[in-house]
Amino acid sequence: MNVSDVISITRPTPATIDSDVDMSDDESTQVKLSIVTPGEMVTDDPVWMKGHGTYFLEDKTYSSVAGNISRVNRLLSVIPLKGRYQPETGDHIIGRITEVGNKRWKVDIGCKQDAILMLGSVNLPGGVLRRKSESDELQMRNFLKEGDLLNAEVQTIFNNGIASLHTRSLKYGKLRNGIFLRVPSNLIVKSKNHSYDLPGNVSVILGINGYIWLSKTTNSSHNKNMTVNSNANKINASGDPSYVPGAGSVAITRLEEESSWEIYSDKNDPNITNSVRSNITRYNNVIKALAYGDLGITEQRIIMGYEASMAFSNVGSMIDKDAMESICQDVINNEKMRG
Amino acid sequence: MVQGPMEPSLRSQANTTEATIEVNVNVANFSTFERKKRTRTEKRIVELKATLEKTFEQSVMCNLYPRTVIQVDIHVLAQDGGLLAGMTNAMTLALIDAGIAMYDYVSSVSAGLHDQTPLLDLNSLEENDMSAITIGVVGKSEKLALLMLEDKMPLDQLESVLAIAIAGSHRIQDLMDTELRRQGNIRASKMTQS
Amino acid sequence: MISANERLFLIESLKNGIRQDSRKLDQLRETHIYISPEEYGYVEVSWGHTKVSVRVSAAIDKPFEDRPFEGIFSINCDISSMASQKFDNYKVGNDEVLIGRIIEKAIRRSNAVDLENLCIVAGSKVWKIQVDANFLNYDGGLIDVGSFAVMLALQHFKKPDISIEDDVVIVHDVDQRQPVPLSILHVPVCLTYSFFTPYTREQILKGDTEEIWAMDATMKEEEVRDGMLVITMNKNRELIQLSKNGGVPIDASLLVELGMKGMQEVDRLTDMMRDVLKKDEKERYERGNLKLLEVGAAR
Amino acid sequence: MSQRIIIPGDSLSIETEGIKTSIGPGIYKNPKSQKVIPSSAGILNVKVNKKNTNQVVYTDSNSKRYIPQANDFVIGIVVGVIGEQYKIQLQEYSTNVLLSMMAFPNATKKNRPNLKNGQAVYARVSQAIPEIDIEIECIDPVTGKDGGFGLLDESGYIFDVNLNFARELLFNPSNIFLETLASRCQFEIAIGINGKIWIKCGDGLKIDKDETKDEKEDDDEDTPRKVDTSNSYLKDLKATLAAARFLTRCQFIRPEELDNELTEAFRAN
Amino acid sequence: MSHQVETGVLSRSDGSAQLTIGSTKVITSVNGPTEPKARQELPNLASLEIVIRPAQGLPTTREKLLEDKLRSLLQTIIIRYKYPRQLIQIVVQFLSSEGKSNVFTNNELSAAINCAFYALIDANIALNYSFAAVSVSLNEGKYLKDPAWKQLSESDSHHVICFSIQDGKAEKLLLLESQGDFSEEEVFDTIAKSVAECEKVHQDQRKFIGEKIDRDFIWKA
Repeated sequence: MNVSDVISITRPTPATIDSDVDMSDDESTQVKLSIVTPGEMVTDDPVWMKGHGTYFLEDKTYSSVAGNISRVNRLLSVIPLKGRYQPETGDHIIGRITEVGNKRWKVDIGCKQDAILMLGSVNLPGGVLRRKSESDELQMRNFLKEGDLLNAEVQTIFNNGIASLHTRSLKYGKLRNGIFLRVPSNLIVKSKNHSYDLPGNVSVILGINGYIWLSKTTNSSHNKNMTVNSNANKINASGDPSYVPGAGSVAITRLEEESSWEIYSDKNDPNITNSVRSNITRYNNVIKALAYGDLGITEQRIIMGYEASMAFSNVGSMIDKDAMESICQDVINNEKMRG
Repeated sequence: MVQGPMEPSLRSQANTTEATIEVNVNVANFSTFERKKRTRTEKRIVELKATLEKTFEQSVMCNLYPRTVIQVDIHVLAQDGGLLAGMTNAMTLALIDAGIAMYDYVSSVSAGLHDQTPLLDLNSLEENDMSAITIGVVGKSEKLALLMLEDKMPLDQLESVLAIAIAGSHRIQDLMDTELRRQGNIRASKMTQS
Repeated sequence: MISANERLFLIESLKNGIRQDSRKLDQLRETHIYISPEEYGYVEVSWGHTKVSVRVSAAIDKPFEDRPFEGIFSINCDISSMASQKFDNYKVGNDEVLIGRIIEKAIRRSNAVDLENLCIVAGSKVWKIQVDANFLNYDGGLIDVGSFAVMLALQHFKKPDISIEDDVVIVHDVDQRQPVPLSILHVPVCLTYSFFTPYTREQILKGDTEEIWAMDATMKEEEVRDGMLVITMNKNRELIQLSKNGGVPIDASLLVELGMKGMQEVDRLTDMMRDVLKKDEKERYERGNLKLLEVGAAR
Repeated sequence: MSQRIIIPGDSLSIETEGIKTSIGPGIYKNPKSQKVIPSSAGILNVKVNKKNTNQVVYTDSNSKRYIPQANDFVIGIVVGVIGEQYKIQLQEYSTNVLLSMMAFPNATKKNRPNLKNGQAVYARVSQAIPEIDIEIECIDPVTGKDGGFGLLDESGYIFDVNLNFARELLFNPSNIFLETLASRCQFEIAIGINGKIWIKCGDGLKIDKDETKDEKEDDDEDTPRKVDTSNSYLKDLKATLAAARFLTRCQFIRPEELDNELTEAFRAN
Repeated sequence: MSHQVETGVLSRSDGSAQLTIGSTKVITSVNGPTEPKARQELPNLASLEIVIRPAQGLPTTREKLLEDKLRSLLQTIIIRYKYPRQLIQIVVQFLSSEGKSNVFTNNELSAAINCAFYALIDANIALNYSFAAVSVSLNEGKYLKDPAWKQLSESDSHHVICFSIQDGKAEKLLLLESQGDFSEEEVFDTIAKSVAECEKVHQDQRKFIGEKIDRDFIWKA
C-alpha cells in the first residue's frame, strides 16, 4: 500500500490541550494523517458508507481501530495495523486440527473462531468421485486427527463469521516433511500463488493467515515407498533449529497398498538429508528475522534473506537479535539496489 | 510501572452474542518494596480484575466478536502508585495494538489532594500519605467510565480534583495516541518499501 | 434472565421518572430496623424486601505483629443462596467479592472504628471485633443496606468492661459492670446510584445523551442497569469512597451533583441511626429500672 | 365440600377400594406400599362423581416454584437456542424447558419463527415427564392454529405472582380481581400458570412498527426503539404498571379491601 | 418455652421460615425444585444441598456435622423421587444461638429441624410425613425440655429426639442424638417422655399451618 494512496478526508483537528508539542516528530504530517486511532472522527460527510473498523452516529463516522483509512468507491473502512487474521473466501491458509467432530473437523487458522472443515470438503482415498459413507465418518480420525497440520483454501464464510475450508485440490492437504512457524498475518502479502520452491531443495507455503510451512521439496510422483517411522516422531511447531525430527531412527519400509492413503500418512520421508534439514531451519530463521523486522514476507525477500544469512555458518546463531537485524538490513539494502 | 499485557488472544467458545473479556491480573512478588506473596484470589486483585473487565466491556465493540473470548493478561512488574490507572492505560494500548475494535480510548490517571492542592499521578509514597482518586475517561469526553476513591476527601474539593484528573487523562490519551501513530507510521513505512 | 418486556418497561418508565414501586428516582425504600432487646450489637435491617442481619462480637486476641497497638477488626459478609439463588453457596462470585470489598473499604479502611482504642496490653492483648453480616433476602442494594446495618450494629455494640490487675485481664460480666461502647470515629454511609440508558453506545460516547439515574435500585432495576456508582460519605461532608466499576460512563458534573444531593440522604440516615439507638437506649434503661423496681418490690 | 386442612402424615380417610381414584397435586402414592398419602399441607379437596365410580383427590396449597404438568398454559422467556429448539425459562433458576421451532402454526423447516433471547411466549406444556426434558408448544394440537399461543409482544409488562393466585385468575372465571381491575381500565392479559402474568393496559408500550421492521433488517439489536412519547402513551404505561401493582397486592389482602387497593395502586403515579 | 414461628419471611426464596425457641433464633430458606449443577444431578431423584451457617463467625466443622445430621434426616422425609434431576437447596442461618463454645449443638439441631419443617411446608415440597424435634437435658434424672445453655452445661446428658408424626401421633423415631452420661433405662424413659413433647410441638405446627393457609388464601372470600 502506498502512502499516497491513502486519502485523508476532512478530519477536524482534535480539541486537544497541548498535544501539538508531541506531534512535532521528524516525520511528515501527511504520513501522520494516514493513521487514525479509535474514537477519532474520520469524516462527517454522510455520503460515505461505513465499512469495517468504523462506527457511526448520525452523519459522523468514527474509527474503531488504529489503522489506515481505505476507500473503495463509497465504502469507507479502516484497516487495522495489526490484528487477527480475517478469513476471506479463496484464501490459501494453513491450519491445525483442534477437534474432530460430527462430520467435521475444527481447524485453528489463527482467526477469532476456529474454522470448519467438512468431511465432504476433503479428498478421501479412493478417488474424487467416491461416495462418503458412514465408515468414513467413523474413521475421520484416521484421515486427520487433532494436532495435524494441513493447508487448505477458505471455501465460504458463514454468516456467523466462521470460515469453512476445503482441501479438494491436489495442492491442499495434510502437511509433512517439514516445519511449522507462525508470523503476524499482516506480514503475508496476498498474491496469486502461495507455495514456492526455494533454492536448497526447500518448499515454502505462506498461509495468508500467517502460518507458514517449510518442507523438503517433493518429487511430483507420489508412488514412492512409504515408510513407517517406529518412533513416530511427528514434526511439531517447534522453532528450535536444533530439533531435527526423526533423525537416525530405525525405519521399517512398508508398501502402502492404496496410493492415495498416502496423502493422509503421518510418516515423514526418511530420505531427508541433513543438508535439507539445515536449509529448512535456515529458512525458518530467515522468516523469523523478517518478521522480527516487521518486513512483509515475500518469496523474493525470503530468498534474499537466505542469501544474506549465508554469512552465518551456524544456523543457530541466527536467532541473535543482531543477526536478525543484519539480515533485515541486508534485505532492505538489496531491495534498494534493485530499486 | 506496568508492563503491557501479553498479546490478548481470542479463543472460541463462550457467549453467543458478544465477546467475553477475561482479564488476568498477576502482581509480581517483587513489584513492591517489600516482597509479599500475592495470590490471584486476593480480594483486592479480584476487584481490580472485575473493574477492568466491566470497564472495557463498554468500550470494546464486543458485539463484533460473538462466541469469542478476549483474554488479557496483565503482569504488574513494579508498582509505584497509580496501579489501576497504569493497568487501564496499558490495557487500552494492548487492545488497540491487537487490532480489536474499540469505540474510544479509555485513559486513566490518579489524582490526590494535598491540603488544598490537587496533585496528579501520585507515586506510592504520596498515595500512602494522601487520599487518591483514580478516574478513567472515555475518549476526549468528560464522561467517567471508572472511578475509584478509597480514602477520605472533602466533598467540596471533589470538583477541583476531578478537573485536574480529567485534564490529566486527556493528556495521557494524547501521549498514547502519539505513540500509536509513531509505531503505526514506522510499520506502515516498512510495509510500503517493497 | 429478565424478559425483554420487563427490561423495556422498566427503562421506559425510568426515563419518565416512574418506578415500579412508585418511588421517586432519588427516594430510598422504607427502612425497618429491629434491634435485639437483650444483646448488644445484633440488628436486623430491611429496606423494602432486602433484609440483612448483623452481629458484632468481641473477643480478646493477640494483635498482629506489625501493629501491636491496634485491635483487630474484621467484617465477614459472605452471601449464601438464602439471599438469592444467584449466589452460590460454595463459590464466591465476582459480585460477592465486590460487595464485600466496598463495604470493607467504606468501614474498615476508612477507620470508622478506632482500632487503637481496642488495645488492652500493647503487643499481647487486644480486642478482636468481628462483624458478621448475613444477607437474608436480596432485592437490590446489598451494599447500601449492608453497610447501614453494619454501622448501626457497631454503634449499638458494647463490649464487656475489663480491668487489669497484675497483668491479668479480668473481663467483667455485662450484668456486673456497665459494658463500654466502641469508639466510633465517624459514620460512613454508602449510597448506590444505578444508571440506565436506552441509548446505544455510539450515542453515549459521541452524542449528547443524558444518563438516567436512580437510587437504591431493586433487584429488577439492578438487572437492567447499565452501570452503578457507590458513593460513601459521612456527615462531615467527607467523601470516603467512590467506586464505579466500569459500566456506562457518566458525566463528571453529574458525579459532583449526585455527591451533593447524596449528602441529604447521608444526613437523614445518620440521624435515623442515632434516633433508633437513642430509643433503644431509653427502652433498655426503663426496662432496667423496672427490673430494679421489681427486685425492690420483692424485698 | 368442607374446608379441611391436611398436612403430611395425616391419613386421607377416603375410600379407595372399588372406586376409581385420580390423585391430583399434593397427593402421592407410595410405589412401595401402594398407600395414598398427602405430601403437602393444604386444603383437601375430594370430588366424587354422581355415580360414585370416580373420585378426584387433591390439595389446594400455595407455592412459588412451578413444577410443569402437561396441558398447563405457561409464559416462558427465551433464553437460548439448541439446534432446532428454543430453551425457555419458565421461572428463574428452574430447569429450562424446550420449545421446538416446529411447534408453531405453519412452521416448516424453511419458515421458522424468529425469536430473540429475552422475548416471551405463551405456550402449552405438551410433555411433562420429569425424568426427561419438558417440552412446550405454541400451537393448538387439535386445530393446528395458534389458539392464542405465541409471542407476547413487548408492549405488555410481565410480572410474577404466587402460583395459587395465578391458578385462581386462570381457572376461576368468576374471580373478582380482573373484574375490579376492568372497572378502572381496559386491559389485555395473559396468565401463565407458572406464576407469570403478561398485561397491557390500553396500548401498553407503543413501539413504532416501522422501526422494529428496520431493526430486523439491520439485525442490529442496539438500535433504539422509537417510542411514542405522547400523553396517551405515558398514561397507558402508568396504567399498566399500576395494574401489575394492583394484582400483586391482591394476593395479600381481603376481598373487601380490593377497591381501596385499586385506588391506591392507581393513585401512586 | 414456646415456639415463635413466621413463614414466608423471605421474598426471594421458594419457602422460608423463622423460628425462635428460647434464645435460639434461626431462619431457614428452601429453594426448589430447581436446576442442579451438573455434578449434583441425580438421574432419578432430587439432590439436596444443605448449608448451615452459624450466628457468629465462619462455618466450621461443627456446622458441617449439623448439615450431615440434617441431611440424613431430611433425605428420608422428602419424597425425592417426585423431583428427579432437580435440586432442593436448604439454607439454615442461625441468627442467635446461646452456645458460646463448640460443646453443645442440641438446641441448634432441634431448632434447625423444626424450622426446616416449616420452610419445607412453605415451599410446598412433597413430604412423606410431618416431623417434630425436641431438645432435652437430663440432670440427675430430671427431664428438662429446651434447656438453656446454663442448664445444658450443668446436665448429665442431653438428647435431641425427632419423631415422625402420623395423624397427629408420634409414630417413628427418626433421629436420636445423645451425649453425656446416662443409662439405657434413662434413654428409653426420655424417648417415651418426648413422644408427648413432640406431639405438643406438632399441635403448634398444625395450628400454625392452618393460619398460614388462611393467609395464603386471604383473597378468597
